[in-house]
Amino acid sequence: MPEAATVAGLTRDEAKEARRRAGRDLGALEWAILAVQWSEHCAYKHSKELLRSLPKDGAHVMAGPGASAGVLDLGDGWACAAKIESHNHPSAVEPLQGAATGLGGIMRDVLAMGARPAAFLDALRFGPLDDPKSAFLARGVVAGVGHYGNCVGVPTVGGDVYYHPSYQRNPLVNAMCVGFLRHGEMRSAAAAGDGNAFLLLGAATGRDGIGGAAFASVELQADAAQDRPRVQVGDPFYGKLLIEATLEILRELPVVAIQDLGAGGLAGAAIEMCHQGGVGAEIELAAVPLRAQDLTPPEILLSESQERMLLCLSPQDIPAAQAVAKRYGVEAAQVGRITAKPTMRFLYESECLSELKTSIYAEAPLRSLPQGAAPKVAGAMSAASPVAREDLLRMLTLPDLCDRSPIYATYDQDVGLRTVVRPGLDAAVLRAAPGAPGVAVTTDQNPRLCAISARLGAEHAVAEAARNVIARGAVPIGLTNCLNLPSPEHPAGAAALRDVIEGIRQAALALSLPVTGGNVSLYNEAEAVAIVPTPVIGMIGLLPDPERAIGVAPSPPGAAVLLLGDPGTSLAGSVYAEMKGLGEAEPAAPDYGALRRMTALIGDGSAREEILLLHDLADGGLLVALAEVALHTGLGLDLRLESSEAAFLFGEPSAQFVALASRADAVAAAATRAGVSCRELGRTTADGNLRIAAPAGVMEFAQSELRKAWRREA
Amino acid sequence: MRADILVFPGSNCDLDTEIALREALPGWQVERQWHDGAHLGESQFCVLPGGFAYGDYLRAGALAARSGAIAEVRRLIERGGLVLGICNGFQVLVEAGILPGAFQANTVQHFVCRDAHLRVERARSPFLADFAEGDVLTLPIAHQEGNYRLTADEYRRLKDEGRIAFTYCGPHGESGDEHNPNGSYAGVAGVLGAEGRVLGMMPHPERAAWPAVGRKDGLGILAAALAPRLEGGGH
Amino acid sequence: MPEYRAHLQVRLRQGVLDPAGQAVGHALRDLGFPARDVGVGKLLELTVEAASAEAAEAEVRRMAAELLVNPVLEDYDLELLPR
Amino acid sequence: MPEYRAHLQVRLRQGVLDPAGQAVGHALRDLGFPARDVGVGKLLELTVEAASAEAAEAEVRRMAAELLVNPVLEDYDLELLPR
Ligand SMILES: Nc1ncnc2c1ncn2[C@@H]1O[C@H](COP(=O)(O)OP(=O)(O)O)[C@@H](O)[C@H]1O
Ligand SMILES: [Mg+2]
Repeated sequence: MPEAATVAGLTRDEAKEARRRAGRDLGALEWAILAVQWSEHCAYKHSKELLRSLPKDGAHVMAGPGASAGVLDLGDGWACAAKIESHNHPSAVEPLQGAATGLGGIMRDVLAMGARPAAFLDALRFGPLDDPKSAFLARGVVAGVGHYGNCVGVPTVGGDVYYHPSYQRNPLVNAMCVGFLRHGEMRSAAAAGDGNAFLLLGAATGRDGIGGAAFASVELQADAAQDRPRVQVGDPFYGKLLIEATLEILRELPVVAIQDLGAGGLAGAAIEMCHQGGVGAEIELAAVPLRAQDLTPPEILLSESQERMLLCLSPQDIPAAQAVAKRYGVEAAQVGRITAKPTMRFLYESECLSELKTSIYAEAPLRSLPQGAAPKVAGAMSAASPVAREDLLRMLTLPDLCDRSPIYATYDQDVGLRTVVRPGLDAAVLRAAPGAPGVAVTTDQNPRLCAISARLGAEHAVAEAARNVIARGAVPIGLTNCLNLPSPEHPAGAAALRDVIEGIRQAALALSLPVTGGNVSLYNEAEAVAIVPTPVIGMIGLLPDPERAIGVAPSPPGAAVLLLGDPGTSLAGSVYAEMKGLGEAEPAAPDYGALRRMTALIGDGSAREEILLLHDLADGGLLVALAEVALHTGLGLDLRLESSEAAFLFGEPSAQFVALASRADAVAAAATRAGVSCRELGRTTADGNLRIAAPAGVMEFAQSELRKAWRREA
Repeated sequence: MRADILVFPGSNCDLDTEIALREALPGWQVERQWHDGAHLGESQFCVLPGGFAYGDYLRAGALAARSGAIAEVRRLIERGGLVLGICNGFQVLVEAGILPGAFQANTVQHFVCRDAHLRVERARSPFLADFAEGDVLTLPIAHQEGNYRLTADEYRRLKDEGRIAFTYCGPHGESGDEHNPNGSYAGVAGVLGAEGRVLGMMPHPERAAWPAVGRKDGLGILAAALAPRLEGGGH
Repeated sequence: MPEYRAHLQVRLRQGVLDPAGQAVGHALRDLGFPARDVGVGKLLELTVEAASAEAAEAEVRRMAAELLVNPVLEDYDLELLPR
Repeated sequence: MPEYRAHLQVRLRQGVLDPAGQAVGHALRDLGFPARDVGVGKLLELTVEAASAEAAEAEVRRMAAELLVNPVLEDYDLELLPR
């Protein structure tokens, strides 16, 4: 068997199956393409079956799994495209370019739906920063997100970041892109029309990232440096030109289908487009504009050079498309034509190098998962000692809880004039256009919970993401996800894959949310350390009038402080339990009923009008949420709490919110109607200080003291 | 009356500027013009928007400053039209020699995006007509190379000529290094051309022309071109 | 026509603040390296066709004056090699 | 101890995309200059103390490996001059 196939991790059986389907042995070029198309990264060999169990239908769904990005209807003729994707292994090797090209890749997925990319979010996971290598990776990744996003002119409006030892050698970089489009502008990737042309639009092809998909489908080697020739470099300046050229061509011309070039390069895009449309194609490799003249045919086909799109359109429209491209200074070459016969013919100067049925490339044999269950964590927790005021201050300094502005202040959050609410607290808010509807968007996942139980962790990731958009007054209407997991070839990794998908399924069903797509990144282990299962959830919440989202108007002193939802009764899985070494126990599943009631409450106009700010309890529980409200608004809070129990103050319930309200009674009445419990805790004050009276005594914190801890200046 | 926005490859605040100008200049014709073949003959007001023209490769603004469209900008200035360079547009005007000084990377060596406070240093320019000297504005900044360099002599000369438009300050107008986000000489955030009809500024007024969400301090700057103030300046 | 490869070493002028150099210097010292007076400049390389070395040099100096170097902040050295 | 001035010329490795070089090349040609194969790299200069030229070179190469040069994307040439 040729080297290419073994290198890419095809098994003997897979190679045999390929020969059986072809009815002959394959040539070197065919093995090379197959190696990428049948890699885990492209073919979802381990996860495809399981992913089918996720709910995908919903009133707002216009495009779901299988499309380049999910599309949700926002009303008023507007829609939102969103997808999240990982770029973990490239970022481990070269953090800046790895993150930058991660953003570029996901941005082009959204562009391929016909949407204008409007925002990024970045979900990042690193090892603890006292390890210099982790600090280097974190710096590089954040610089890379800024480098690409700022220059390409798409704001980065949110994300999340956690530090956990399991990510030390295998950091995670998940990038989400959100775009907006009018209903009639939506495009698909299904090529069609015998004789139609394939137009390759974008950058000239170089020797970048060859074999990248295969690289993402194996465990990281200790010396990842040897994988260096595969590193891709993003050019956000060119990316910006590509956005404008693509959108203009889509606007002006009847483009039949479009997809971005990602894993598997030109071969991958052409194969997928043809397979979706049930057609074939002839691709002329000599027509591909090259950056380096000495590329071989397999290199031309498989190069993962960035900033390229493949379009299917009538040959008559090619000159007009090329004229648009020329104005923007991007390459546009006709590289092939569609054939009714569903085979992929690759030519070089008209000489046929290979002809093989499209489906052979596109339908990789699936692999079964080894049996096994996730290891159980011990269930006993020791009792908490009485809460001290230092507990809150210490908690605010923890890397997972402290101020995120040093990260997001290096990102352009505003470009595009769509950002109604910037990063800072919970979900960001975007408008599609002036006067148009908009969305609240967030990414979430909590490694602490996922380490205890992958399934519960996945459920809570969905719940947290839902809470974050609800906090903006938005109704969750769909989610996308990125499953970052260790090797599925080991029983524990296989169990984690099953568990996170089951967790998302449970949560999505309970909240009636469609899963509009996602991405699976397996083999996240390095030097024999597997990452904590990390199902990152990207949530979209609908806001018909985004300029009136909760949190847009400033909150004044004298507002009522309310607690909505049932208080915490357990410390299982909490930051507090970890900080105090109380042990690990499985937390309860999310209270989906309560989340639905909260959704109903913010949908009630009379309550919405009165709520000035809403912030959910997450890491750190009630006291941290209250401190965050004080830090975010600069206001003081003068409060009386009914309990001094650690579980009440620091427990992390799944459906609880702190609200600031202009009129407490109106909110309380609406809460009663919605079946949400509501407690009045006190008032906001002008002095900026947090004052909490509880049965065990009074705790007071000056704003400056909170701020110093939160900024880790202490 | 017509305002034009000059678009270079890599400009990325051009659409934003268009939205904001429509808000600030009701009734005006607002157009975006691609740099190649741009024509400002009918224009009273030209904005060079923010972004990364030509990727800001080599030096921020350097490549755009050599574009043919800059000759159109110079002609508009000669005719007495108004020119506003925002962020990258300011860098382009400086690289083109239309405004003095030079830019370096922020002293913090990374991109900075946040609200900044600006003190209005001078009110004798159409761009500042809505303000009084000493007014404090809140405008977002978003840049990597906003460290505006002047020599001490140049600074004094500009100051004497009343050409310092804005300096970075605290929320109450107080000066100090802690309020200077990028290391700019003397905290200068915006400078005027000799007649006060050219303004270059790093902060983004077009991002603060959105009253519905409480961002509005940029409107006055963008409204500089409102008809009455153009008297004698047009052609 | 003969071709020449031009190497321009572009440095900040004497007396101009070099925050990038300072940052690199700090980082080096944090790592325990005894480095001082760190400067960060640009290296520009390009190929020109010209009738002679003198003509090539004149051409590249025009490119430097018109675009490549910002005389307000930068100086440069030029080296020219026949190809 | 003697002092040395190190000059590092840092270039993108062969085959790595050089967006800056491409953009500058375009601009030069737009201005009518016959420039080709433009590359934009970095020039790093610093002073080290070391017992000998060999020791200084070893030290600077360590700095390059640990911080100054990104081996994934860049190559460099080192020149060392006694001060
Ligand atoms: N990696 C990141 N990139 C951009 N924004 C981030 C990132 N991490 C966190 N943020 C933003 O910082 C704010 C606080 O984050 P987090 O604590 O995770 O949210 P929450 O308020 O829901 O607990 C949010 O607005 C979030 O979007
Ligand atoms: Mg939250």
